[in-house]
Amino acid sequence: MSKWITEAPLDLNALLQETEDPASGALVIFTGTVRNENDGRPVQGMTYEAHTALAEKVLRQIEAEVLERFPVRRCRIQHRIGALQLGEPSVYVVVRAGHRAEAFQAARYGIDEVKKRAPIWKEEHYITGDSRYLDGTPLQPPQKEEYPE
Amino acid sequence: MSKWITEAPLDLNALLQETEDPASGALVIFTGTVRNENDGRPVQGMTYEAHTALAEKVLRQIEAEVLERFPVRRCRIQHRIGALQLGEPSVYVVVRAGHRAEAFQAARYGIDEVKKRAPIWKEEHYITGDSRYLDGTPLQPPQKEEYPE
Amino acid sequence: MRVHVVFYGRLKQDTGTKQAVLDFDAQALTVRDVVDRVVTQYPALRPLLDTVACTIGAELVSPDQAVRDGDEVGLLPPVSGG
Amino acid sequence: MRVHVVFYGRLKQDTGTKQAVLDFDAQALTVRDVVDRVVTQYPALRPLLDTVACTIGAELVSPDQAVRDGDEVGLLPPVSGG
Repeated sequence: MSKWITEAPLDLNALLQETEDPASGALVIFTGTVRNENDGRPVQGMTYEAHTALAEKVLRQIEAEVLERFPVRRCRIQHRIGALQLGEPSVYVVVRAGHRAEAFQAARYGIDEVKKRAPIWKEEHYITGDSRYLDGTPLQPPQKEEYPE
Repeated sequence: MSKWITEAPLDLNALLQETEDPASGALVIFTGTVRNENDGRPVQGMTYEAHTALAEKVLRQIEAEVLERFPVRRCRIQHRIGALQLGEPSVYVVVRAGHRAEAFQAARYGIDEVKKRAPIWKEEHYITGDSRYLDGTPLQPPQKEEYPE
Repeated sequence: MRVHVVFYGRLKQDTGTKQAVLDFDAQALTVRDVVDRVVTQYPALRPLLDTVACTIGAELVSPDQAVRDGDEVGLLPPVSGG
Repeated sequence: MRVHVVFYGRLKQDTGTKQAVLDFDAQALTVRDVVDRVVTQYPALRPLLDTVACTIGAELVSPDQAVRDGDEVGLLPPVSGG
């Protein structure tokens, strides 16, 4: 089980232990869970797929950014891949901070960036038996300057 | 163990089970935990005290308001009282919604209202052996119109 | 009439007690009357009164609220939960 | 030069495969050259190209990035995690 991308069911208690911090007074957790309908169509389950090597790097980057941009003390992000059933958590963003305002902001930033930047795809399976890859956000290629010749 | 105010350690997994909802795709959890310092003074622990009967009513009211004011599907709030050690959770606000924006807003509203309106008091115990009740927000007495003569 | 007064939070420190039992001769009594008596008995509370809220049972009440024999009146300082 | 191409997300459906192995005679190769060949082989990808990102190994790369013999080039459609 990787620290960022895993096929095993996500373990919130493990993430809470991992981020324990006696100097934090606020903890905000965001979780995405598989919904039973989307755009009016009854959903049976969801398959998540990742470009695992890049996804791990991106989630680590987002964790580091959260700690850099907000006055928070801990940030862990974990995303599950594979076949998920209704109600199962697909992603956790855990933030601990001295106080609540920054914990909320940082957790919101974390999940927003995951959705925009992590190379992960959802295939939605309907109770009618068919399935569909959900539309998403195009990844931005790196800026030319990052690769000087 | 009351659903809103309890002396027993808070049980997040129980709250998650209680709020399970296959139509929700987003879950936001806020937790307050006991910090090891405040205003620069090393803290050893915290005692929480409540006007239990009123506090239960207020937490239930806030849960109902959250469901009324935001397009969210589940809201549970639980506050612990008694002697808490460093790092222990004092309060949980759990919100489930279709999508994340409203889940974040609703959880933030919930904890803000708890801090303003729940008749609960913190006494901070310092490693130096002394203790202090923390300053807080005065409760508003009911408006006259609510008690017609 | 007998009224039970309960002190919460720092008011326990300010009064040195958790509760008090007060007896009144009056036929009619309001929360304000009870608070006046409490302050006479515990003058340390006087500077705090502006920020103290009152309950009867599980209800927040205004100073004009009638108090009945046997009621429990709570005095609640500013709250700091969370 | 031999390049391994991996399709992610809906691109697997659009191409009907998870990966392809492409051989090139050229001495120098860019990501753009690889993508051009992929589109020739899988014309269904052409209308999607504007929103497809490319990787070599664990790196997002620009179309000008050089590709070496044995590289694995990923084609990534818009992402929908969370």
